[in-house]
Amino acid sequence: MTTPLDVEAIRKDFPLLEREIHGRRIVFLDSGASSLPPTQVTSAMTRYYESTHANVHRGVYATAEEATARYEAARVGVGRFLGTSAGADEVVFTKNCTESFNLLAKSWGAANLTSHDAVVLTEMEHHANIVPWQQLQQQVGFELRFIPVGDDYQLDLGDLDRLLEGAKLLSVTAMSNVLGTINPLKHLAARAHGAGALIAVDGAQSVPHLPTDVVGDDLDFLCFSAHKLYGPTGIGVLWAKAEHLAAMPAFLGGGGMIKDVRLDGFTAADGTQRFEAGTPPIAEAIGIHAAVDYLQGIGIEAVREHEQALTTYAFEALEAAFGDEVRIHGPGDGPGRGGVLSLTMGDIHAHDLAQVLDQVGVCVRPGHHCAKPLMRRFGLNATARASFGIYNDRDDVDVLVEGLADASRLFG
Amino acid sequence: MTTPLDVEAIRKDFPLLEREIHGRRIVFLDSGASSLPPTQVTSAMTRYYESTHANVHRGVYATAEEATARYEAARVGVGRFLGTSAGADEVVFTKNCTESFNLLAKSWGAANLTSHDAVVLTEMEHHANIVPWQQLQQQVGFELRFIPVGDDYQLDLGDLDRLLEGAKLLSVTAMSNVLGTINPLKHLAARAHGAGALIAVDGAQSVPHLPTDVVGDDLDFLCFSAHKLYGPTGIGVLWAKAEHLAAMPAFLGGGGMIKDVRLDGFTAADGTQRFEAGTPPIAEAIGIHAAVDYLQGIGIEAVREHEQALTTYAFEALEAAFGDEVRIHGPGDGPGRGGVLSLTMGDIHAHDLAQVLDQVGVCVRPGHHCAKPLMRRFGLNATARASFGIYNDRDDVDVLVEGLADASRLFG
Amino acid sequence: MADLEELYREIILDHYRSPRNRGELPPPAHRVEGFNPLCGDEIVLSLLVEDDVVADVKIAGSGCSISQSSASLMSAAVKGKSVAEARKLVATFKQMMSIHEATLDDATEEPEPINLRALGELAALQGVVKFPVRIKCATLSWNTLTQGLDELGA
Amino acid sequence: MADLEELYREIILDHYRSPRNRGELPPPAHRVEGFNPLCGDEIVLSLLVEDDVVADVKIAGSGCSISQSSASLMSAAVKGKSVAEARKLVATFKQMMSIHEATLDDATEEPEPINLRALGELAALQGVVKFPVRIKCATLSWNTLTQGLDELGA
Ligand SMILES: Cc1ncc(COP(=O)(O)O)c(C=O)c1O
Ligand SMILES: Cc1ncc(COP(=O)(O)O)c(C=O)c1O
Repeated sequence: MTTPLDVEAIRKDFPLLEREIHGRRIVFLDSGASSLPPTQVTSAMTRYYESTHANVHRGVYATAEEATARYEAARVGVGRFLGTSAGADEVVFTKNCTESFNLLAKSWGAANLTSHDAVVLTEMEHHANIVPWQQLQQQVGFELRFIPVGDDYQLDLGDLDRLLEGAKLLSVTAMSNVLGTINPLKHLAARAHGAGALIAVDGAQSVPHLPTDVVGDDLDFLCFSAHKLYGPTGIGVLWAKAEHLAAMPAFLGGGGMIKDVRLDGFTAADGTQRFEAGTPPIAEAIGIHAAVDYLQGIGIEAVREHEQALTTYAFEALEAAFGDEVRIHGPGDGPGRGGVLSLTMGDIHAHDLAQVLDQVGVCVRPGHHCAKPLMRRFGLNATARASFGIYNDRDDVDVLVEGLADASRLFG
Repeated sequence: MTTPLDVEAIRKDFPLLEREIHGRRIVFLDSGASSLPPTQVTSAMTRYYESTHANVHRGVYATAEEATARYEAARVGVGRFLGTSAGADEVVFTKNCTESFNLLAKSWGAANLTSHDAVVLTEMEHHANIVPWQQLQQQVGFELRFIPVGDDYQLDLGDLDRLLEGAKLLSVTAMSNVLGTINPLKHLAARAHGAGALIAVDGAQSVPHLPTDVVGDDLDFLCFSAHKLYGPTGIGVLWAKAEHLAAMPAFLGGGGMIKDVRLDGFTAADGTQRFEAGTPPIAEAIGIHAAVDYLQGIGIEAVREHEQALTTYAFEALEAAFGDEVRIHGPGDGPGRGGVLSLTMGDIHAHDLAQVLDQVGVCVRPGHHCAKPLMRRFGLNATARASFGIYNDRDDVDVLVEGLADASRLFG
Repeated sequence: MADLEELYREIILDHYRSPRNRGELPPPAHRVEGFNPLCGDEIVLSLLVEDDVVADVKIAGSGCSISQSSASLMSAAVKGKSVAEARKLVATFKQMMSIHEATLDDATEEPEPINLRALGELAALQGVVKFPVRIKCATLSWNTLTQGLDELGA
Repeated sequence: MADLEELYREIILDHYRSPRNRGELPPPAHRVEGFNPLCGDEIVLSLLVEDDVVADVKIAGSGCSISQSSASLMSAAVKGKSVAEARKLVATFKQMMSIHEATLDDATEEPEPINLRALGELAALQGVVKFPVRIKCATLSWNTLTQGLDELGA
């Protein structure tokens, strides 16, 4: 099992990994919640603040022009990373993936959905792709339908035609943040379009770990956050086909998103600007741009290969050490899953598991992972989730195994 | 005219000020649009990313606990800067001042306003405190009333009692970003409360430059952005009395703002959390905390005194050099105005003025400053706005005068 | 793992493994649910108040060792006590749990001394304050109890 | 101030100080408004199209020297031209204005050569491309013209 990444070299870009926790080196297995940014990202932002910072879009002086150009260039760079050359017109910067979904629901949704319509989600969605639709539903009264998840942790597409009947949108995660399940986007897009619906994708977990191709997969909308993509906090993306953006009403109101304001009303601006009210996350746009450049430098295919190999190693190591005592809630090892391992160990609660793991420096996340409907579906209260990133290697998995053994002793 | 600030020492904290533009040192007079962050702020964020970063509220491992504690401590620190010890329960982090107003309008407003109600704004509001209300008005149909601005650039309060009759909210800027006018908050709060209305304040321009006292002034809501407060982009604040927050419905939906989510609905969380959907701007919260600490170290009273002295100097210098050729749109020099000078010079358009100023390194902002109703009120299309911050001194004003003289020659 | 042992004291593990007052009470007992929204812990508290006395209390739901043992310890501590005594215990317990938050906030503020003796076995949960994220686990059942008493107007 | 002199060429200052085709046309001329939302420039274009020819055009509104001179130059350039020629001119002009954006975007892409001769006096606005923020000023009237032609179905 060789890995295509030079992890040792990569780790040097992440100063946090030099930290010790309770006298042990930190083993960061929580990239699924938020990844660490490399120095390339933090220093790009600091350099921006120290050499260029100015508010965008409104100044004619040199730094304001530069800031505007770099902010707009970030759209293009992010667009390329998603597989499109139309980023300038299709990448809207939000504050996080959650705001992106709220924008989608409360702009596109509010304009297009009536009480006769339906939106199709899945049982494995993150709350970010459920609650905004429920909020809109309370106002508009359309139908929310859910594609069920089978005992094999896959979407059960048996009834898809019926579920899509009369639906205007299918909104689905590319990769489950709990199960690791990777969904067949291209197939789902074709099915949605075949039924006359659009397709929105939650790319929070997929964009940082799998190649993305919004054009090739024929998607309509894609939402994700920078902070899971080795970028900064405070910025997310709504990518949408320009034709959809052009037809969507404004979302948040304020400066920057208007053509004109009178005391008795306003006219909204065109293009991506209509959806970016107020001063945008400028330094953070520089940061996400640096992050996609960094990932592109490594190669997202290599990242995927590396994380898949690491997942295989973890499956084997956990099985060898604990047999049935440790359960991985999600599909078996293979190309249909990502590097997210939702673990339970006997009766030990995930919180306690995570607490014991912390003592050996291992960072995993306990809880419902903002996917309560999915947790209920599987009768789970909480799992301890280990998730891999570009800086993880087999040593990290070995320490995870060591910590789980400690927990087994303490609570066994 | 001595100044209470050691500007030379302060300037050392702002690396951008060492930059040269067209062979001249940069003269940054655009803090009203966005201020520069000191190294204390950028390095606090970088240190956070390099030593602590983790998603907040959900982890039990060491760095996640630290990140959570520091994020929550930022609420408390910001609260103190606003004059309250209740920051933990009253400071909501948003993405900018504009989102804060959207939250206010679309949560508090949507829950409290019907077609029989009225909201009172002023003619000198920034679009951030106009458009969200107009958006809500389109849905709900309440009345929007505007306190007029007199020829003396002050709010005309002659009709205030009538305007407040039956109104549920007065939402007013503490300081105009165009005119520099400082409004009498304490008086306005008393008048609003006397009429049974609440008061919301746009502190975008005042919080960085004047002492703020939400308790002493008896305010209900206050909105502002970090990026005008020597802090980072990507974060804003809605401060609200805890009792108001407790009664307000959720705004954006998603992870982190819920108690429970089922396929058929959700229950919102309590407290500030209800209004923070998704991963918040964590590093940016560390940044705004460092920014208020930095300002507190200097002393906001000293900042105010410094900027007032600088404004006096600028008034005198402009008058001496140009007489009537340069107009300052706003109140005359004195304690009733801040360090914001909206300039026009003869017939020269503000864009051209700013362009010429750029050639001598001076950064000023041309345009309508997101206050089109106010501009119309005064028959203005655009002004060139110079705005002062803690790093500006009289030399900066002198270069501004030099650049204006160039413009006069070129277009005269 | 010295810190860990302070967190997971023997009494705590004992109450976790063998929770006291487990189950639900039929009406007229009052039923209250508590969530820890961030980690998914759920508690169902059945509360029977008669003549200003917590006549009976039962606990259902699921969660981590800290939330479950705290609920078990709480049930044992308040059962049979007057409502006033129970509320006082809640206050003392929450005071113990808030030390960390207070010191974090402002290291110069002197925390008030806590009457640890009044807490009895509950003092075993003291170690939790070193783990701020777990404080919410420990206080979940107590907040639910307060809510229940409030709803009963007791 | 070498760059500045490239931006504010004599022709531009001349058209700014003495704008051509200033005013509004009465109906049946078509009226179109254009805004530059970020800086407040406004343009009111009166457009008379007869037999597929831009028979008359007038400009009102206010803005900076670049937006006003560009509008003035534009009006002089399209007046009397066929709609097809006018549209072609718009395309050529916008191509000149987009060089900077293109190169900014990706320095390796070779910009297409522009027929500067076809632009005549308009070529004076070339200096604007070095000032990206001002490009929107220069193109405002041109976009408004396109909108007007579109609305007329011309
Ligand atoms: C008075 C005033 N209010 C609101 C805002 C909006 O702030 P932001 O763009 O950070 O949302 C600004 C700044 O643009 C302002 O000057
Ligand atoms: C699948 C999925 N969708 C959406 C989100 C929400 O992202 P954010 O919290 O950055 O808005 C997350 C992460 O929390 C996620 O894993």
